[in-house]
Amino acid sequence: MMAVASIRSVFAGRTFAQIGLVWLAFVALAAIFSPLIAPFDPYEIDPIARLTEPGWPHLFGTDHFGRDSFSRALYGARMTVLIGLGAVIVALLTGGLVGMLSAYFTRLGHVLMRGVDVLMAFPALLMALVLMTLLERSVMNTIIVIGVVYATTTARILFGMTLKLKGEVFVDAAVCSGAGHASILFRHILPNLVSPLLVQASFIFAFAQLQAAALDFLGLGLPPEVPSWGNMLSEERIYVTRAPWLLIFPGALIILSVFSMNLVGDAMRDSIDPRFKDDIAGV
Amino acid sequence: MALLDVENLEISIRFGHELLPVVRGVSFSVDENETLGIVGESGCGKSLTALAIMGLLEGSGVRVTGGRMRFGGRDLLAMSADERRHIMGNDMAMIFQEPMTSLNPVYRVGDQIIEALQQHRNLSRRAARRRAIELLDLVRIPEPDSRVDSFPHQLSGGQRQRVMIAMALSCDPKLLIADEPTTALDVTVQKEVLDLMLDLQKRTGTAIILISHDLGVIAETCNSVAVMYWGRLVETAPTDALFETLAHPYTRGLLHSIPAIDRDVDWLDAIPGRVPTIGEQIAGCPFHPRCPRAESRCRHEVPQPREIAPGHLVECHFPYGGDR
Amino acid sequence: MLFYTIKRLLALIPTLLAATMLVFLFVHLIPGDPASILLGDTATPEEVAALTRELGLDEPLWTQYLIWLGNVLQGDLGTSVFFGTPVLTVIADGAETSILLATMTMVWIVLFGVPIGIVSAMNKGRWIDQITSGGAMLFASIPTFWLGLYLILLFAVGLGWLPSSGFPSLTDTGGVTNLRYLILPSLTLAAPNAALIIRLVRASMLDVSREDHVRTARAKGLRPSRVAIRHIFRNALISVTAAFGFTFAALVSEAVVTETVFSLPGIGRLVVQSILRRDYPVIQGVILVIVVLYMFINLLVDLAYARLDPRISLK
Amino acid sequence: MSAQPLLDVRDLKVHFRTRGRTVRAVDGVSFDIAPGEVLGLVGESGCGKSTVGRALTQLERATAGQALFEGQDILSMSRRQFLPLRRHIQMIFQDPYASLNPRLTVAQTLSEPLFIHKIARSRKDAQARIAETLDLVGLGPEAMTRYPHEFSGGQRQRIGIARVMILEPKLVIADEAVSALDVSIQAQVLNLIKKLQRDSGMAMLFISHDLGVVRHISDRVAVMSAGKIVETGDKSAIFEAPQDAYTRRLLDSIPRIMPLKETS
Amino acid sequence: EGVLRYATVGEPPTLDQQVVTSDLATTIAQHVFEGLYTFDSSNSPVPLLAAGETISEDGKTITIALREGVKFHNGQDMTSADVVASLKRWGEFGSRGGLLFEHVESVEATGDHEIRITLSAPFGPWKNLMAFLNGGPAIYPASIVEGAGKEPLSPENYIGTGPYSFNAWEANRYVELVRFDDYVSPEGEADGYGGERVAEFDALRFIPVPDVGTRVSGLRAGDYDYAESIPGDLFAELEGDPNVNTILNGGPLFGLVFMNSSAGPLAENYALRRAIQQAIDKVPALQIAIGPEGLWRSNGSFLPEGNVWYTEAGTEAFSQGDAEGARAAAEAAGYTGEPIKFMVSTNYPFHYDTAIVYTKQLAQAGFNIDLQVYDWATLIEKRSQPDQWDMFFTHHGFVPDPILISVMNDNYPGWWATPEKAELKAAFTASSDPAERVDIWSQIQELIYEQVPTMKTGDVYTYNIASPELDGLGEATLIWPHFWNVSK
Ligand SMILES: Nc1ncnc2c1ncn2[C@@H]1O[C@H](COP(=O)(O)OP(=O)(O)OP(=O)(O)O)[C@@H](O)[C@H]1O
Ligand SMILES: Nc1ncnc2c1ncn2[C@@H]1O[C@H](COP(=O)(O)OP(=O)(O)OP(=O)(O)O)[C@@H](O)[C@H]1O
Ligand SMILES: [Mg+2]
Ligand SMILES: [Mg+2]
Repeated sequence: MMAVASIRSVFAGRTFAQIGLVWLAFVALAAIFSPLIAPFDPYEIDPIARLTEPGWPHLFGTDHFGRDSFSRALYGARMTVLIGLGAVIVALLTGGLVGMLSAYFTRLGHVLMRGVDVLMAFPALLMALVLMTLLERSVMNTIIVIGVVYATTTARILFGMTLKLKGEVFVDAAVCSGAGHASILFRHILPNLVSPLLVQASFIFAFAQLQAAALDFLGLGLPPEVPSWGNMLSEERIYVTRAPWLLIFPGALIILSVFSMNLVGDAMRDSIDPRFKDDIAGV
Repeated sequence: MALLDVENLEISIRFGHELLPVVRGVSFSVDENETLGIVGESGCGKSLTALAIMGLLEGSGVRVTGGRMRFGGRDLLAMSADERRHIMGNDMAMIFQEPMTSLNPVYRVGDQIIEALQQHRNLSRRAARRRAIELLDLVRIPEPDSRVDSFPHQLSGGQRQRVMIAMALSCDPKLLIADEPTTALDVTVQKEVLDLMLDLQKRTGTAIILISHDLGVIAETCNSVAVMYWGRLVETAPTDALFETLAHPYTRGLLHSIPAIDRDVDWLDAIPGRVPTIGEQIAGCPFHPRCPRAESRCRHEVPQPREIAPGHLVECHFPYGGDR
Repeated sequence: MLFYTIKRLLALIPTLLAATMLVFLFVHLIPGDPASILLGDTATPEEVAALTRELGLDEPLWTQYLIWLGNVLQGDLGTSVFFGTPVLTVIADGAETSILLATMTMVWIVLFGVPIGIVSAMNKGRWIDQITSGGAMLFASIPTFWLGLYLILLFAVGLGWLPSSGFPSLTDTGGVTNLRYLILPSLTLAAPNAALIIRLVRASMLDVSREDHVRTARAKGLRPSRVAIRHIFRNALISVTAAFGFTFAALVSEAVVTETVFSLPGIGRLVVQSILRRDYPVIQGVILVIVVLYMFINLLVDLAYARLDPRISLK
Repeated sequence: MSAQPLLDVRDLKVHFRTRGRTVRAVDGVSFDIAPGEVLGLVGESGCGKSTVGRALTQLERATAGQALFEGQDILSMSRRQFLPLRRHIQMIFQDPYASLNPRLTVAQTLSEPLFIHKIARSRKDAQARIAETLDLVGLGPEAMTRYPHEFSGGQRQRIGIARVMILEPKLVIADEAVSALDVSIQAQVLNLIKKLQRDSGMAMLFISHDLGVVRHISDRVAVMSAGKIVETGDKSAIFEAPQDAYTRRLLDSIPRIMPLKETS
Repeated sequence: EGVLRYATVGEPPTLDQQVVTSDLATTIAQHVFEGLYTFDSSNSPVPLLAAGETISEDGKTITIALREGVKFHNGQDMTSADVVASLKRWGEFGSRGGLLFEHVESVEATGDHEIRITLSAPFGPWKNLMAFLNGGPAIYPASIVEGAGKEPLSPENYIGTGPYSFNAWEANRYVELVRFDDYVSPEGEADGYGGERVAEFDALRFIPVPDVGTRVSGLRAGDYDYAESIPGDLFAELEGDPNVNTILNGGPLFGLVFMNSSAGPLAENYALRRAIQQAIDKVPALQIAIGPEGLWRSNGSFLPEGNVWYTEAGTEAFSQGDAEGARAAAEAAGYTGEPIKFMVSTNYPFHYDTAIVYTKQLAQAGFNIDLQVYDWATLIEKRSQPDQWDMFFTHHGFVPDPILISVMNDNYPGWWATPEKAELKAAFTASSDPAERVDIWSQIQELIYEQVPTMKTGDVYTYNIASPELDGLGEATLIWPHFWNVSK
């Protein structure tokens, strides 16, 4: 319906955001087609070809396992998307729902939001660290933990936004029409949260990458073998002088992607309903 | 020569790559001791006109794109930013519609008045404060000595608007522009504030431009009235003459749309249709699609201002009371 | 004000209780036990069991919790399993570094973030705005450890201007000049945070500049710079203050990565190391202290709000 | 006027507790409305007018008092019990911009009450009713598939009115239904409301601070001040011979256009 | 003169040498505490606090004379009372004390500076055990050690006889030792850990720098004088750097993959274990995990070439890399593809890297390996529960006597305690004839390759880096780097 038109209006005249969008499209394509494009198996170990410089056939060189960095980078796009989307989904499903319900059902909200307050007091990274040690290192667990970390902020934000919407006259009008709780929440309130949620999601998506990289760095993130940009950076970081390409390529990829996501988020934020501008955090 | 002379003022707004005119050739003048009322429906360009005169349009995507404005004989548009600022708040002051938000919530009202005083008058803080208290007293704020230290939120809407007036009057301006100064206030308070303004005018001789969408307010307070429709002044006249003749069909329609409080009518004589939006193209008289008197000429030919009586200008091919 | 503060402090108690319970639960759910780690590879199960008993880790969880809570209320956070010294001492040692680091970082943030944010807002849409806001966002997109790594390579290894790592404390030889050790880490930490503050200052300034009272200020004929600082920034400060507060709280704890990269003896690294060593009392202690700090800052932010925004009255 | 009023409000009180303070927004208000009658409710800003209207539609919980609608006390009903009555007690809101969900098309907005109250059985049935109602408020059927932001203020208020009229309610509470509109549009909408009210014979509680509008549309007028009703009476009585000092002050402050000349 | 700044990988749990086996602890503590014996550069035990010993004909009574005039850091003279008390605590509670004290009947003072140890039967490794400070019999004042139990000593009780005395332990910041001015050095030319010890520095500071990149950068930037545990891949680069000296460790460490002898599919199935062993080629893993050729050796002997204990017995099975053969062997052993849980920690990159390579190789041979990645602490907890794992990865430091190798301990996770092992182990400890002991050891090693309680992954020569300003470090470190006779 309005989707295409609104995307166009969001990005009109924003060259940087457009470039960001194009880059993200590349990332998405790489994520989808990595098995087809990747010249090598990203897990293929080759003790002879360790730490080769970028060139042909190893465009980004090889790491200390002799694995092809370019192929790993392509598969890394997959992890980027997976972590981003996963964290967004977990954060929105848990935090979002808690926030929305708390704002709508005031009494329930008193209890739930107290809990959120308690969790908010826990520093995000520390919480992630503790949770990660609780669990085995795996892609799934990393995603869940990062999602949970952002769930609290998301709950806060959605609480605020839902509260505002709940006070809107059209909600009163729906009540007067006899609409029930579910209808009001999901038919009247939720659709109005879509665009601010998208903005929020884009920031979560962006910062989840950095959070995941930080966890990788501390040795508590994805299993090190998994080809992700964060892993490529942290697993090969001792080679910063010995094999600089091992840090430069994935570093540039992370920065570029997070930057693009931020640009896109910013563009969307600027175009959304001013009612919600204050609420949306840069996370 | 009048204190303020506006000639053919044109203001445009940037929409994407286009510059669309919103105020499209407006001329009027005001002199000392005079109150000019500008009425018109929402969005017709009243506030933009006022802001253009004050010089507050800068940087909002809105620009003066034509016409001339002279204040005390000087060309406002030719002045540098510094010169403009020197006049702003000093010779020319403005009161805004929203008393609730037009004062900075974090500063005491006294300090906000003092700031205006110190900007243009070489006063010590102490003297400025004394003057601020005087001003608050002038606008009939009770206990000005202590109220000077209040924060805006501690005052009622009417009181805040009085503070705004005090601030506007602090440097004895020659021209006071009041943009819907009472719209947000309760009727009872509205009246007090308007009375206050007129009373002050009597003492200081300040020229006032009063902007309102309420014909009643205009009728009770102004010497002359300008009726604005879609960026044009369609009728300008001394108040009495205007209400006497109601020459422009729009002015007449407007008046008939208002349900009176002293009379029962069964049905209101509403103007059909709606106000055109910015950027809409209308050939001929902009009012013709809604006009009960429109004829084919109105569809093709833009009416020019006509003086149907001394000081009574109408932009209509077929005004009421005109030679039809 | 005092009354309000006391009231707020009392209101913190249930939150704190819940938080401590959560900390305790989390920490004890972590697999691995300190006894085996402490005793090393060659310990027999009997020895491990004995040490476990000695450390009181064989009691039911809730008993352990109550005992711990009781001690905490008496100001005793327990004894580090690893160091054998009181947790409070261990934390206090780390706190010096962390607080200095956070403070120094805040100095950069305020020094760079605020003026750049203001300039960028006042020049909205012009090239200077594009460069500063784009640059800010770019900095916010860099993984900290990556940035830290290159800063060390450039300024410590390459140019030799600044020390690469560690922080020998202000009481150590060198005294205040030891702050040199914190320059690179604080810059690393400041980069993403300053970027967020720049964006926030800019956005808040733009929001405020749309408010009616700014027009009033301009209508007084004030100079644009005065309008920007006294009227726009002063009001924007209200929403920026909270960000300052929470950034500071976050800096103390979330400097984990930076502290690891620069090998700083701060609280963040202490937690990571303690998690790896399963030093339960220290983990609990640190998280408790940080939660208290967070709540305390929360309170300070509210008090600051009341000072900055006269509309808010503390009752 | 029939013997039994349609709505009989007795000693309605609505108090709000905010930050330890109690705001007595409505503090003992009694009035009644007969079937087909329009009662105007006027008063200063903040005197509690809207709160009365909101309490009667259960958007706000009343603290005390009764409101008998056709003999049943609607204030003490639960949300569920009140549901069938909602059809008969409808509300028109002030802000035509805010009272329509921007994410729903006009048809979606209008069909919701139809299905909730089981007035329409099928989509087709609903479609027909919506077209009919839109016609009633002066909008074409092409409006159905459009979103609120595609309409002007006056048109939006017509949609708001359509949403109410589609249920054929017995009582409509109009809270500042025309205050946000420009004079020329306001006149159109006022005419429309008046016409619909007369044609359908519904009763109306017309809340407004604009005395002219109230006089124009009401049969009787109640004047409210600080949570209480200070004077009730026939509109000509109130406007021409106000008894209460507050009413008089209110009337005196209205600016008038003196040299008004009758036109042909 | 000056302070030596040593970048460590972390913090030691305690410096109490008797109870702790952490290498890092010994690196620090050897400057503070001394034992009766220590090792010279050929890894032979030489007297340190002892002046010499006499052994009775039957080999059961050992009389040790102590050096006179040795002072503790608290100013007291060291006497036989201190030594007896220390040995007794070590025997009862020390990590490696039990190995010796199983065979000890009594320890008593026979003079102010003489003690006598009576053994129940001759015990060959006694001197090596006494000389190995790590988990070994450090000598403490009797006043401190009497009544002390298994619990590590607390820092204020770190009182030894070494050239440096303990000064401060700032959690997370550093451990600091200062020169002990009343130190009485043993005589003779410095050789390995033996001979003269001169404390040249005012203080030694051991600073935890867990991130390896930071250790390297810090040393290059001049913030540290010495940094340990540097990845092999950086060796060439660092050796070429004139601002950095590389110092190899003489005693290699080696990875071990333990197999669960107590539960699970591998418990009693030696054939299956051999099949696993057969599948693995150790070289690629070493290449990947360590890097340059010089820093690793694909050596199947548990002790390195050149060492007296070196033997090739059984090592033909060490690194076959025979996927097809392994597949067949596994099938013959009744393996039907059930998952084999392989635990590895990421705290040590070389564990993880090796495990990854092995997993690949095993998969090629048809094994269904379930690689479980944990942090070290979790792994340690899990490995003590027999039902949680089938294989796990760990490493072992250099030890001077095979008896000290963890697999010899029946209680070590894996719980290898077959009758064959018990028999050989008994003979091994009973003998004190060096040649016979070497021979028995080779039989044990053969048994290890047959029953595969653990799988050696090859020798790893770690290296440390130092500032070129440090004098006296020598080419290589024996076991732990030491800083007496070293100056800046
Ligand atoms: N900064 C701006 N950017 C874009 N459009 C603007 C801006 N300011 C005003 N407009 C548009 O210009 C038109 C005239 O605005 P103006 O504020 O002068 O109306 P007005 O007559 O004062 O109306 P009201 O009675 O509602 O105050 C309106 O359609 C308005 O939407
Ligand atoms: N939800 C609420 N919580 C607290 N106070 C409220 C609430 N709703 C209304 N009030 C207060 O109740 C009083 C009456 O409000 P109400 O909106 O009914 O006035 P009104 O007569 O409709 O005013 P207006 O003409 O401005 O619409 C006001 O003082 C208002 O501040
Ligand atoms: Mg206006
Ligand atoms: Mg109201």
